[in-house]
Amino acid sequence: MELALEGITKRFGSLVANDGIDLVVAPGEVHCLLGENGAGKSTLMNVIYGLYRPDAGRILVDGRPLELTGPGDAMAAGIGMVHQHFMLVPVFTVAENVVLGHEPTKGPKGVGLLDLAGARRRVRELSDRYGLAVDPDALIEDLPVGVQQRVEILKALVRDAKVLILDEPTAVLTPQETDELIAIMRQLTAAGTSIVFITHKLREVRAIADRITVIRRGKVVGSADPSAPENELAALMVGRSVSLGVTKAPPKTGEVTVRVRDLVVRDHAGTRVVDGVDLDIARGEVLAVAGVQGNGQTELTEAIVGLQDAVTGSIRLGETELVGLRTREVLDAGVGFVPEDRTHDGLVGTFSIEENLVLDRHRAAPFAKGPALDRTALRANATQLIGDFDVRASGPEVAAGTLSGGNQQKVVLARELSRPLQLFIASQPTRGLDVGSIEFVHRRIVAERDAGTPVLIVSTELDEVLALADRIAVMYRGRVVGVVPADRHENLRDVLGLMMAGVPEAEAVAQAAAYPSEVEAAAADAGDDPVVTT
Amino acid sequence: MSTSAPAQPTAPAAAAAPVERSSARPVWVMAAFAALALLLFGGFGPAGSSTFALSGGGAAVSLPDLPLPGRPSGWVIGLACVALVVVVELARRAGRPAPRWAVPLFAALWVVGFLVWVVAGQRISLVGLLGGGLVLAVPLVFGALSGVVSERAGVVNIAIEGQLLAGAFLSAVVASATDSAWLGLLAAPLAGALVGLLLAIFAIRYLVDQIIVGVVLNVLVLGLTNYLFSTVLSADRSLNSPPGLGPVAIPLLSNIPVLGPVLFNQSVIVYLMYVAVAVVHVALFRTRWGLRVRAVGEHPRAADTVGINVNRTRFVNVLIAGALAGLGGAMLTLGASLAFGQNMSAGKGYIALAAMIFGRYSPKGALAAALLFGLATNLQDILSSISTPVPSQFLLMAPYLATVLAVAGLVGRVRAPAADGQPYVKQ
Amino acid sequence: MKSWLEDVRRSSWLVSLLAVVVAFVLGGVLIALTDPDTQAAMGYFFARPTDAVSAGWRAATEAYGAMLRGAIYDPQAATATRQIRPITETLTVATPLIAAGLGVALAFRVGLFNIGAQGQLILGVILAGWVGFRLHLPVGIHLLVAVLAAVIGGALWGGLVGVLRARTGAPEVITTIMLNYVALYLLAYLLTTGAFQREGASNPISPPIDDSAAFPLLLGDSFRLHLGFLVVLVAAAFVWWLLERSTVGFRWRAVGANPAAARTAGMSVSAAYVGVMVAAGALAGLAGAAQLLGTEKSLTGGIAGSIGPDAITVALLGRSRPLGVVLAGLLFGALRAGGVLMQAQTGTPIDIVLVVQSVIVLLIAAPPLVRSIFRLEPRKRRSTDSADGAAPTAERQGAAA
Amino acid sequence: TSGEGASTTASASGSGASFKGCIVSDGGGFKDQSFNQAGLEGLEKAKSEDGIQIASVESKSDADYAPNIATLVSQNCNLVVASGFLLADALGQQADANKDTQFAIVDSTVTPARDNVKPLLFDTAQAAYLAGYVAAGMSKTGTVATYGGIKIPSVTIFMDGFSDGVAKYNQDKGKAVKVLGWDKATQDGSFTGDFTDATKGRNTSQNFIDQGADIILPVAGPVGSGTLAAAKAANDGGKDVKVIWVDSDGYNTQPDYRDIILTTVVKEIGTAVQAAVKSELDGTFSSQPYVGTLDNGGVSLAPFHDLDSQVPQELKTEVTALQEQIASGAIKVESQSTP
Ligand SMILES: Nc1ncnc2c1ncn2[C@@H]1O[C@H](COP(=O)(O)OP(=O)(O)OP(=O)(O)O)[C@@H](O)[C@H]1O
Ligand SMILES: Nc1ncnc2c1ncn2[C@@H]1O[C@H](COP(=O)(O)OP(=O)(O)OP(=O)(O)O)[C@@H](O)[C@H]1O
Ligand SMILES: [Mg+2]
Ligand SMILES: [Mg+2]
Repeated sequence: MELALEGITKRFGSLVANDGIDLVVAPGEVHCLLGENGAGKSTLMNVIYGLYRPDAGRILVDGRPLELTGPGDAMAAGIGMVHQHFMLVPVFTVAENVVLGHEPTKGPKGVGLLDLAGARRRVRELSDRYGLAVDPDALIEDLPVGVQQRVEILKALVRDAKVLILDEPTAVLTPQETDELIAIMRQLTAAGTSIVFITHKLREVRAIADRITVIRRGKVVGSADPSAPENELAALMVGRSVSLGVTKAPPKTGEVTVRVRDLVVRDHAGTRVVDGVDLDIARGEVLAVAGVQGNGQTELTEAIVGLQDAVTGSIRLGETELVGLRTREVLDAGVGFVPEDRTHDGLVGTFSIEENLVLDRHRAAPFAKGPALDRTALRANATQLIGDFDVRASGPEVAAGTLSGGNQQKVVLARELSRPLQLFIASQPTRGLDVGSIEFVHRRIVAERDAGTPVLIVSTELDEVLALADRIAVMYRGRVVGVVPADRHENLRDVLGLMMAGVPEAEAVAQAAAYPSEVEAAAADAGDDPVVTT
Repeated sequence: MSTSAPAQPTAPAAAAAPVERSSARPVWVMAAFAALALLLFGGFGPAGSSTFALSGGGAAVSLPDLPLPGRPSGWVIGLACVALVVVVELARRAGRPAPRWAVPLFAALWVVGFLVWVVAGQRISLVGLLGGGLVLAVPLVFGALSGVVSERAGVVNIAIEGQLLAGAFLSAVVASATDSAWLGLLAAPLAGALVGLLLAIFAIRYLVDQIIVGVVLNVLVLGLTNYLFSTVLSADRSLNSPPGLGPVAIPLLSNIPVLGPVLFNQSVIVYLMYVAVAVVHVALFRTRWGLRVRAVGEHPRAADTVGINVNRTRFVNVLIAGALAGLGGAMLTLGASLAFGQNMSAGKGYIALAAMIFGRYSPKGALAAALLFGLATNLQDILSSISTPVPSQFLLMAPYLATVLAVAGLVGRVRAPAADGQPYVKQ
Repeated sequence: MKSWLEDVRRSSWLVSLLAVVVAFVLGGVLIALTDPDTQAAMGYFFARPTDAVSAGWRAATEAYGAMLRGAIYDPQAATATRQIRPITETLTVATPLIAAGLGVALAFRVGLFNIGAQGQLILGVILAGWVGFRLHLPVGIHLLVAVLAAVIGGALWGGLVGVLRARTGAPEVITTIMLNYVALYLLAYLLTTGAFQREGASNPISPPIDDSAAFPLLLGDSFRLHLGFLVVLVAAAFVWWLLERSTVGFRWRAVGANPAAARTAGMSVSAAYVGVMVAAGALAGLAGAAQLLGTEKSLTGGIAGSIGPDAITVALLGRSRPLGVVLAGLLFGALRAGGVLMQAQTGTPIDIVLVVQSVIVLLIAAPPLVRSIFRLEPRKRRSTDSADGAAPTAERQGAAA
Repeated sequence: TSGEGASTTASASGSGASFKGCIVSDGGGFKDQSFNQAGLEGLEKAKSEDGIQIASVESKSDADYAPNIATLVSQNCNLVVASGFLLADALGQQADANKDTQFAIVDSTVTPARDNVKPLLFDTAQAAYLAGYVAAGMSKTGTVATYGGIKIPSVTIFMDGFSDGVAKYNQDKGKAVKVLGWDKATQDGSFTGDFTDATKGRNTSQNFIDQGADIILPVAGPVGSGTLAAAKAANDGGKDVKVIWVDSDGYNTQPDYRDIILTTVVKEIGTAVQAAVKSELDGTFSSQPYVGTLDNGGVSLAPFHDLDSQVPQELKTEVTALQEQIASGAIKVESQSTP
């Protein structure tokens, strides 16, 4: 099946997310869509999938125009989509999720009794055929992200999708899991399915793509061959030549002031989500925690700042024991914390910038005068920080929720970095930011390190970890698999990837040498060292 | 409704293994109740025996009275309760789930012990107690079902109260005007659905906060029905003297001792209630429709991406919910052969809401919770006609206190549908 | 204050006004349709439709005219005192509505749906009543202690809800509804006990409170308006300061808007829930004080009337802003006070007030509907607008952890 | 609608065209087919007979009493009638503040007594005593029942008289007819909690029937219609339950239930209200309480109407004799609540 887009335009208010986009997806090809954050990739896919109504343009399937009133029509036309944020009902089983909207029924007509046995059979069948290894009776909320993604693929397969859209499927996978996904994609294209594959990661593109289209600010800015050099692709994406990587001086490591010992965090069900972690951080160094999302990194940082309830073990900050303190006391002890989800945990969206900038400091002078807030002090503080951190906003009284992601992140950073710190923790500091903002944030973090503050970074993006870290701790299932200095291995990326799957360092080194990652290999073939982070 | 907040699933950690370790709190509550049973029913148990009349209500088979000796029964029941606490605690220590029968049995025993204690040497009719409790529960069950149907689809239904009241009003007027209780019965769900329609329009179409719409609709229906009662219905009394739907004995079934007259010699509306509970249960958990409804209530965007029209599903469900509650309203008028009276629902909609949450958003649970309310209310009424050790105000309070205890931990955290109360906006 | 003026300028003011107009028109139609003269004229509507229309018009305008006179100023009354009595009645009736409405509004702002004003008020009057008729304290002190007792009673009852929510996650919608009933039956029980029942009475009524425990009348014996009104206005100002200018209020608003972010910034969500419910209960208790120490003077089972439920609509109409609540309370007070005269003069049942009230709140909550009725241009929404809503926004987002 | 044409249409000729009689209800409202309605009907009768103007206001809650009375005073009412015991406190305050308006209150005195307040009281225990005697004589099951709306003297006085009447029957005949729902000694029993919710009345009555009661006296205004419904349903199921109505003769106010209303404990509220209006018109108004008794006809036992044939002649004779004894004072019916 051939899918063609002609002049697709989609606006959100005054924002033009897609601007006259033309695109052809040929049968059986893997068509890569490249673009930085906010370029309009997801929007375009949502249009193809019938979730958004385009303001102009049309969609052609095998040359015939396709009228979409909703995803139902798209699915009927053979278009399937795996969303960037999974569209699975957590309390349903795999089988229920797979058949939802497409349910086999039994019994008298019109009653619509569910045929769950039939659904399970079908899931097992497809799962076996493509080697997906999914248990139809498992509850989604109990499944790891990688498996959830395969459930999403099953959802498309069970509907006989001829075109499968994968929106940033690898963002949540280890390099090894990415290899598995690529194998599955190969099987699908071999069976005649075309795939639209969205990613920011250039080396994946080169491993699998048959064709590449680059989108910038809602427009198609070019297409490229998989063999094109990465610098060229990156420049196409961003619209200017990009500096790859952060320049930073070697660390001037001081004494160790942060000591985590035998830290255990239990979740509400009593599971040890952080399971006996030991870590040291010295003044003036960046320790980065790498790992696939959901392996206890979030809980680790939250335990340090007192946001987790069931914590045992010890976290020493200089002489102070942090375990057992309340969040407020931890922050007062000089810990700065940038949470991973800025809109959920970092900002009060309806509050103004100036209010957000004192969220954790409003109790004390100069912001409090007795029981009252000092509005003048708030304003002065905001004016200062907005300048220092280059926050693009029309004024300090603007609601933080209206800012773009990068500027929101700058507000959080400004708040956390604007007081003397003994420890700075940042989770996913650049998630969802564009290249310019990433540069800014990274420079700020490195500056804090250089000022002598111990820094703890958590990131699931290996590129970011490699760019910032002096040492790297890899977490897997709540444990630290190993701590690796940033300069120890040649093929650090491969080694870390294996460690993220739980393989101990020594073994990982051996394996990585024997079986270099396919994606890495593709990148290596092209002959340049890719460190583009977007 | 704000119940969504405590019930939000905490972020699903991928690494979380599905081993649930049950908390000790329910055991503590049970232990406290067991101790109370020993002390009150045993230690301070009544000297005489409490008599329960087993026949009555037109039972075909006449049974002898059942006398239970006060203090001895109290001791036996108290000790049995303690034994059950031990069973549950042992299971918890061993990491096994407690036997499924343990808690219900505990509750049943405790209730019997309480009955013996409170009836204290007097005689009450068991059939009357149960049958009356069932009748009182009917509007609550319909109301709670209404809540289940609506909230499972993600729309908070505070307007149950107004739906009950509207159902009661219109059923009485239509039945009176046409002199046909059956037409009245048909009108009741229409009235409820009309209130549901307003809820749907404001909550789904205009995205007004669902709780606000619900609360305000209740006021609106109260004001309208009061106003029409004082003007139109008072001017012409023939508009408010509905024929009733009296009890219909089901052959054979109604002859079963005790349960027969309680369950199978009731108004048609009671039988409709049985059907409604069963149908909603099956529809919600066994049919395509139910799967879609639950998906819409849990993760509307996911439902949307597989081609389910989220807002249409919600709209339809809110209408069905309104109709169900409206039918419950008919029980107040037609089912009881009563004329419509001002504020006839008298807060039952709010109790139904509690019953729904207490019953964990399931039809069966709602039924059980509503029956509990009905029985407690009827017990209070019966006890106030004989002299008892407890002031009637405290008996009246009991179901409400029980609900507070329940939502505060006895039944564990109630998990509301994840998208309950959140409007769904398509691009 | 300034932000409210902003709101008005950004034309939600116009929508509110139009909502009130539509509500009164609908109420008027209802009055007209149920008017016997109109109905008689309807019988020959197609022969002479003007009769029906003019009869309906007359019925509605007479009713509203009486309502207006009963709420503001009655030129038809015999004496000057009676002429101005309506406006004082409006203020008197509004007093407990404003106080309880402030309590509901305050909780809204922190993301809690407090349906429990009724129960909190009842606990307040129980304690205040006991102080009022069982303790005999000097003038001045007695009133102070009684008011304090009311405030404490409400605060305890509200605080209980806050503690349950904070500790166990028990949804406050359910616990407040349930505790309303518990309070009601508790009062009913107490009124049968020696400590509360009037000597020699066999019915549930308490002795009257001492004169020293009563709010002094502001305008002399001919009017019921009492000092409680001013106290409540002060309370409204205080609530405004608390929310908009104090550090506590800053935390409460943060918790209401985004509990997760508040927690991450070191604020205690539990403390906010407990604190705001204590404050909300205290305000409801103050409403009880106004009711018992200001107007009713003795405790009865029905002393709370419909203040609790009305407080919710007042808070919604006032968009959970203190000034808005004061204005909404005055409007509802006027409707109530005017409704009495309307009933006495034209026989229109006072229940029409409930209809008008609820339609106003519904329409104000759905500006697009009002705009489409009047074909107004939709105003450009700023994303901050979502914060205007009275509803607990955090609840909507389900952000509480 | 209620209180029609108060200020606008001065009706009829009559002497009272410039006189305005007004009434405030309690929570039951004027359509209660009972207590409040009877009061309003008294005024309406005065309107049609004496040509006075009238106005009426319903109360929805306890907080409404004072403003409602005050509003009527402002409306230049010459006589304001408060319908029910619950309004006593509010009425007292208004009476103090408005010395030149006359007030009357049904079922209550005001303490302290005021010159401009006339209590309209009824010794309903006397009539209820007869009803209790009849009920005991007519019960086939040996169990009768009564319940109230709210526990106030004007309600419990019925229940006291009723249970004394039953006791009298038991004593005279050596029987043991049981009374459910009221214990005169402890002054405690069944109350539905308000005068509005017929559902509760139905439920309570159903429970009485389940416990074997076959004659029920509801003292709860419109709530009593629940008793009628319960009794009818029980009779459809093969029982034989009868109801004794209160206030206005149920034979007239409840035409649908004539076959089960045995009799009514009549309380001539309307007549008393009308008389109060007359006295004010005549200028003979006094704050002297009016007390309705069997002797002055203010309370009575209504005829048995359609059920007359079912009542044994002997029982009728005994009741007539009792009535004379009570009227003459030979038998004293005592109640804590006797006015
Ligand atoms: N529902 C929406 N309403 C308003 N603006 C939107 C909406 N969805 C997306 N946008 C905006 O449209 C633009 C394109 O967004 P889109 O999600 O398509 O980007 P993307 O290319 O998928 O980026 P990413 O790599 O971050 O996923 C962004 O500026 C985004 O903020
Ligand atoms: N869901 C949404 N609804 C309304 N407006 C949105 C939404 N998402 C994004 N926007 C708006 O779209 C604009 C672009 O957002 P986006 O986050 O893509 O910015 P950006 O250009 O990527 O900036 P940054 O580099 O800071 O992330 C912003 O003005 C933002 O307010
Ligand atoms: Mg962006
Ligand atoms: Mg995207």
